[in-house]
Amino acid sequence: MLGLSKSDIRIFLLVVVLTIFAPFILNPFPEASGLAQFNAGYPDLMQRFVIFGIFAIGFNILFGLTGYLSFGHAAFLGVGSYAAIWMMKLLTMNVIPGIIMSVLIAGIFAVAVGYISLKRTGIYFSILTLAFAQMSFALAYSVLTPITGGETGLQPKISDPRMLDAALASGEAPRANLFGLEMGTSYELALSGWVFTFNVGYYVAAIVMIIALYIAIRIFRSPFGVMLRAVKSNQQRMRYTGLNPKPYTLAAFVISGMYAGLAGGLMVAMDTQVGPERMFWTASGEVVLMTILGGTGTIVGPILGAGLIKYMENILSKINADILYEWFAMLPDSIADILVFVIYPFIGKGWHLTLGIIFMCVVIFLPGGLVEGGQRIGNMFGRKKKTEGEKSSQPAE
Amino acid sequence: MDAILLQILNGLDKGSAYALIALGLTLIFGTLGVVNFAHGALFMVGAFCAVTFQRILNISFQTIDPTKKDFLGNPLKVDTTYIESWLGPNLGSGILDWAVPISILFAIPVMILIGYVMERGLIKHFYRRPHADQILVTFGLAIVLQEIIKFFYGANPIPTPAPEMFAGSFDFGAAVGLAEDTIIYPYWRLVYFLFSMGIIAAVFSFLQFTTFGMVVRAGMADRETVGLLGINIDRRFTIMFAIAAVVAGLAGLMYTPINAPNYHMGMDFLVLSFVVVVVGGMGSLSGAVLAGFLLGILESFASMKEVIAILPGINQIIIYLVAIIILLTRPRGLMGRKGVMED
Amino acid sequence: MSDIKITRRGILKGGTIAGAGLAMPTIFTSSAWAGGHSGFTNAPTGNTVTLGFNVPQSGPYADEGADELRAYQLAVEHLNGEGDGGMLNTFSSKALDGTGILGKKVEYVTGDTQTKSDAARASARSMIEKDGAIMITGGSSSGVAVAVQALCQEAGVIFMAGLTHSNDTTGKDKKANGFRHFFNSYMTGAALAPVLANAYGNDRKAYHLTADYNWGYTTEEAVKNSTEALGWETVAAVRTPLTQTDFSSYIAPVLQSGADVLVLNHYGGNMVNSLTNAVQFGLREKMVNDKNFEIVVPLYSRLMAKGAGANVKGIFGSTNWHWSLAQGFTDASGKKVAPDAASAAFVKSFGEKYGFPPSQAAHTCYVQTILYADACTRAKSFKPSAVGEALEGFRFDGLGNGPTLYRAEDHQCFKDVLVVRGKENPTSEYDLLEVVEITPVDQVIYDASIFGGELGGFNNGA
Amino acid sequence: MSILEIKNVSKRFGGLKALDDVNISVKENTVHAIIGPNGAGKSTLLNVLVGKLIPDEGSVEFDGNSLIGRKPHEINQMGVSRVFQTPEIFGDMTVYENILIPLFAKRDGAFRLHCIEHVEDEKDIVEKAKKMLQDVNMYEKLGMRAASLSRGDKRRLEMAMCLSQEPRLLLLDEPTAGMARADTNNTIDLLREIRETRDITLAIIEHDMHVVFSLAEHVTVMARGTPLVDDKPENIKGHPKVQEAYLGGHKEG
Repeated sequence: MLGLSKSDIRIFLLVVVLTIFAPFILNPFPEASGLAQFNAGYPDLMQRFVIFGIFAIGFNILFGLTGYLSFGHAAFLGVGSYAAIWMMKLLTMNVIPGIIMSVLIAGIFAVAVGYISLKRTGIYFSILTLAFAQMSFALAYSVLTPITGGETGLQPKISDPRMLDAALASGEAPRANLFGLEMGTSYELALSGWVFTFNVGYYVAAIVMIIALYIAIRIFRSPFGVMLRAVKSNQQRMRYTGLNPKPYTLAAFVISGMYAGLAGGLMVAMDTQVGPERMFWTASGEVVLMTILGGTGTIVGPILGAGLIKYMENILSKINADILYEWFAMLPDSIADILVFVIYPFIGKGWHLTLGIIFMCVVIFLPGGLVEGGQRIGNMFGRKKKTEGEKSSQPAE
Repeated sequence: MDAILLQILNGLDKGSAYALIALGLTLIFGTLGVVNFAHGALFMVGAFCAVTFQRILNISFQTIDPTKKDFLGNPLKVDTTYIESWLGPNLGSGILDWAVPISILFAIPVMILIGYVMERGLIKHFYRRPHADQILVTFGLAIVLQEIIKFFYGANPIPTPAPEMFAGSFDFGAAVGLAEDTIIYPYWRLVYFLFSMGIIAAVFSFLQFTTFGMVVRAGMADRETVGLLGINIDRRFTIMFAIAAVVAGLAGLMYTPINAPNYHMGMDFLVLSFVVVVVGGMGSLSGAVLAGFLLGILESFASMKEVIAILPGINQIIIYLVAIIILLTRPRGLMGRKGVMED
Repeated sequence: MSDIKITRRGILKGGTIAGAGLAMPTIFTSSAWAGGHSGFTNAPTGNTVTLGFNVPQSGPYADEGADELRAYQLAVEHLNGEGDGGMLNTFSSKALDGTGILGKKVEYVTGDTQTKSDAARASARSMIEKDGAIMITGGSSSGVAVAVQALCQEAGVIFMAGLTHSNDTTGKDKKANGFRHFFNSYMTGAALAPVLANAYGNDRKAYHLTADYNWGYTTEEAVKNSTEALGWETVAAVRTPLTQTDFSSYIAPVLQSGADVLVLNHYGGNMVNSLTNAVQFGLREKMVNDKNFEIVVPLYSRLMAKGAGANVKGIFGSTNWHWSLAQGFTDASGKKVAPDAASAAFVKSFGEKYGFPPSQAAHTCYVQTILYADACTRAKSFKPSAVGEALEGFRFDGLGNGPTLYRAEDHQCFKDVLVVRGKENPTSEYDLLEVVEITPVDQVIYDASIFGGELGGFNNGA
Repeated sequence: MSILEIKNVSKRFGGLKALDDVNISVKENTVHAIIGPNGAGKSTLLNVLVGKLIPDEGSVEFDGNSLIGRKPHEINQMGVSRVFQTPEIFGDMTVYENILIPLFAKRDGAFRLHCIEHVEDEKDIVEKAKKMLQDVNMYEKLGMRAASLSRGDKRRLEMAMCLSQEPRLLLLDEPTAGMARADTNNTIDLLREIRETRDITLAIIEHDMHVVFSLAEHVTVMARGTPLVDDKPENIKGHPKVQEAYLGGHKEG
């Protein structure tokens, strides 16, 4: 089906189903309960899950397949974002031109950066990409302020030209839309204690992610994908087999740069603002961590990694001491105090600490990332099926 | 001319900090083949050794001074440190004044312990794992160390001044016969420069002239062969890790009077120190030192207003620009060895 | 299938409706965070109202964020009638009565801006979308303020800016739904220059080091213009990277340039480091042009001054508010200024709760919350347009800065500006600055149009 | 008809003359062995042939086309394959994928952005790969990770990879180095079979005289960067110059 093997199609359909029903799955707790704090089914976070999923899927095409560790991928995300916001300012608030332009511009930028950086391998390559990204960040923050808006970034303004759009009614602000369907529009469904939100922007981004994932799977399973893995495995043998590794790695670099640009464009489409710190090295580091955390070189791993990090950042950081006391309200005060004292350093402003501990635990106990964790659980329940076709790629008989 | 001389001096000082951090990082890279993203955190922990020591010295008791009022209008509580009350105001405040240099004695065992525990407890298990895993685990560790410090000391910078004796600056210009105040340099920065020179010299001579150092150098070149000779290279590498931790820690500790330490100072230095190490060339100690000074001096030049006027923004990107140029002209950095961290 | 209800989070959170059975989805096509029947985003329908406190909890400004959060919690207590009431007792408007806002108990949610505009917007959006926050406030940098303000405009909620000092926030990036109590770069320049001229004379040569981003630019411009108007000369203005930690190479050439004043247009960590470095170089002991070399830090923050330690002694700067107003002081001309009752009330309730005096960030956040609540009460509505109109042109007193105007044209507060100096003999770790002058509001006011930008109309989200 | 013409090739490394005026002609569809003691320049010569090194002077022609200045992958695309001393395979990929790669390289050239088609949809390539694996008796191992194969299997895999490209010239760098006698004999049989069943020229660099004399139709003896003798194997055995070269240098083989 769809030109995919059985195991791939299972994973793919699983992702599709999870994505479609995400508003339900991410909101497991009734609205009024104390655990509602852990609900993640609101538009912004759902959008971020899929957008960073795209970013990580793209990064994995480069890192997972060829083994080239880019430490500057956030630059492409940032460049894509700037391209998209300028399209919105100049042409139209319809997201399509912005997204297309973000992919194109990021691709062109990736050709330039990749062409130079790929002259080196290993850590030398990583530092070259890092250097390009840091230069982009520093310049966008300071001397390029006329183009990038500097520290305060860019947002659509009422006074922007928007040549293709009809003039706004007075009092109306420019909003990102898809042929008139606004990204911010939400449908809500209340079922007894639960409220589920279906957001247009999320579904637009989700469809893009599903397409992006589908393309990524096709790339993974294509002869091109095999060649990229050959780059990682043995470049010497590759050359003596009549293959030129350079264009392969450059192509992978550009494709993954375009994925990053796509993610950047979508970020602008969902939330019309760009700031330069989107290109800072920590943002590049984040996508590396997402990929490794989920499982390098696996198909769904990067999406899981992206989801986990964004969940921590957005949910854990919002829990404060008052909320803890609310949870433990039924306990005697002294016990509640102790519990709060123990838990408090790990939540709210301490969410970084929890993140650090999770990084360490995953890499120590699950060397293959979250995907390996999933496989182990799968095996525990006696399922012989390989959840991830990657490590045991068999020819379909 | 004066201006250029001044910036060279500046660059040497800046470079000595870079070189010191890069030296420790390279020791770990070169000996253990581990990409240690927690190295910046070690630098930070070293700085907080000084802060902690200062805090310990400043443990005090409170007396109430009814003549003054606190912010709520109540009588002011005045803190007097035990040290001052025990040793008298002269000796006591003298010790407090010298808290940063004295804390070296406190920091060395702490850093050795941290280095030892880190290597035995964690890093050891990652020698044969991919670099990506090493990055993830050491980055996680760096975050944890950082957050622990933040939990106890907050996010704000904490002032840790140098001893009174080193306050102010030395007039180089006058010393070499130029006009007064053309080339001035803070005393503590000179101390830092000499201190790092001392550390660098100590590490080099340790590796060069002791049998221990020879084995480690041999191990850096070819780990397996040395292992076959029946030498317990693992134990030596543990010691090397502890040494690298001490170097990083002392670099951070001595840096505290220059910039007040805060919990994320390690991350601020991390990227830069990686750039320095790579520009110097993987696995080359002298390369790391050389690159540290080179980048320090170039950064200083780029910050001159005459240079910025010609190339706006150059001060923002100089380090990275130089890194790119060097890596493109010299494939393995200034003095890198072939095959180290190239795959 | 009996009971078909369209519902918002607020209802369920408030607990008025237990179970609504299977509900039909409703389509809100016209706008983003529309609230259906109530006519504006997140209209509170239960007996509570939720405010969103969006402050930096990680990153370099985490301590400042923590102080803001303390002030917000205090404000919520006071609004709900707990505690001693703080500045509610001194506030000139008596609309608030300690029963929450419009009879609804005030609840709040918190988030971490990380001092990054992306993270700040994500956190603000989650407050609006998930928690049903009706107002967002907080922040510790202008980049974040501008980003979140634009978001609130789009979403149709009110944004009450926290600490943001750039002219842009109520200048070229102003938005109808955004309001700022804090002062700005322009006011700093206007207030500081006369004091500087008074203390250091009119023929000074200034050397500026400026953080290379928007806030730095506006501050540099403001200080430059106001000092030059008083006869100073600007020798050079050098931009320093945001990520710079060691400023030695920028400071070393200052003496050679012939300048006799160094202006550090830096904030936060940059300020601590550049000031520490400058003092290390012994600049303040030097004589240039037969004058004592001086250093100026246009925007002071007490929390950050703490990081610079003894280096701040004797150095001039400006601040939005300082707790020592509560005790009165003697200004530069030797005039005794009486204690300010409002500041005293605030310091007292904050100090008794937390054990140390509030920072200017805490003050502005507290005041913004009170002002918002008061505006709702006076407007008898939570509707952003109604609240906004109640704030526009609002004149008030008794919140620590003396008589203040919320100007309608740009949603900027105009009030006296404090010029402060690092204290020579601090009595405690909080006692670092002394107020030397209260520059009257007439000296710092400017025409609303000079910074461009467009306020646009209020957005209610529906 | 000679397929490979090496004329006046010299190569220096600093002061060391690794190759000194080498002239060798390899005839089509023969087995040509190049032997010599350590340091005779055999490996340098091989590296010149595959494009890893560029000679200081002289020419190398393959089937009438110059190889000088061409990159390794271009030379491979012309029909020259190389087997390494220690097998170079794609260790962390499966045996099956190891065979696919050279097949794709043969068909699609040095680079093709062939990124949407599924590998399994390339019916003819898949078929060829499976047939090749059957030919070398490795079909049942096709799902194994190549790095986990035994050394002998790795060698066979590498050979199969090279042969799947149907090269006209196969360069072998000490194919039996470090092998036990039995394995060596198996390899000899394999090579003989290859030679007999295909249109192919084999150039073997070897230490082991047993291998050389069991296989080679023509032998070049090298010492100190120069060919000493160029003759049929039976004429080599007792050649005084060869004796001298081996006794004067290291006695090996």
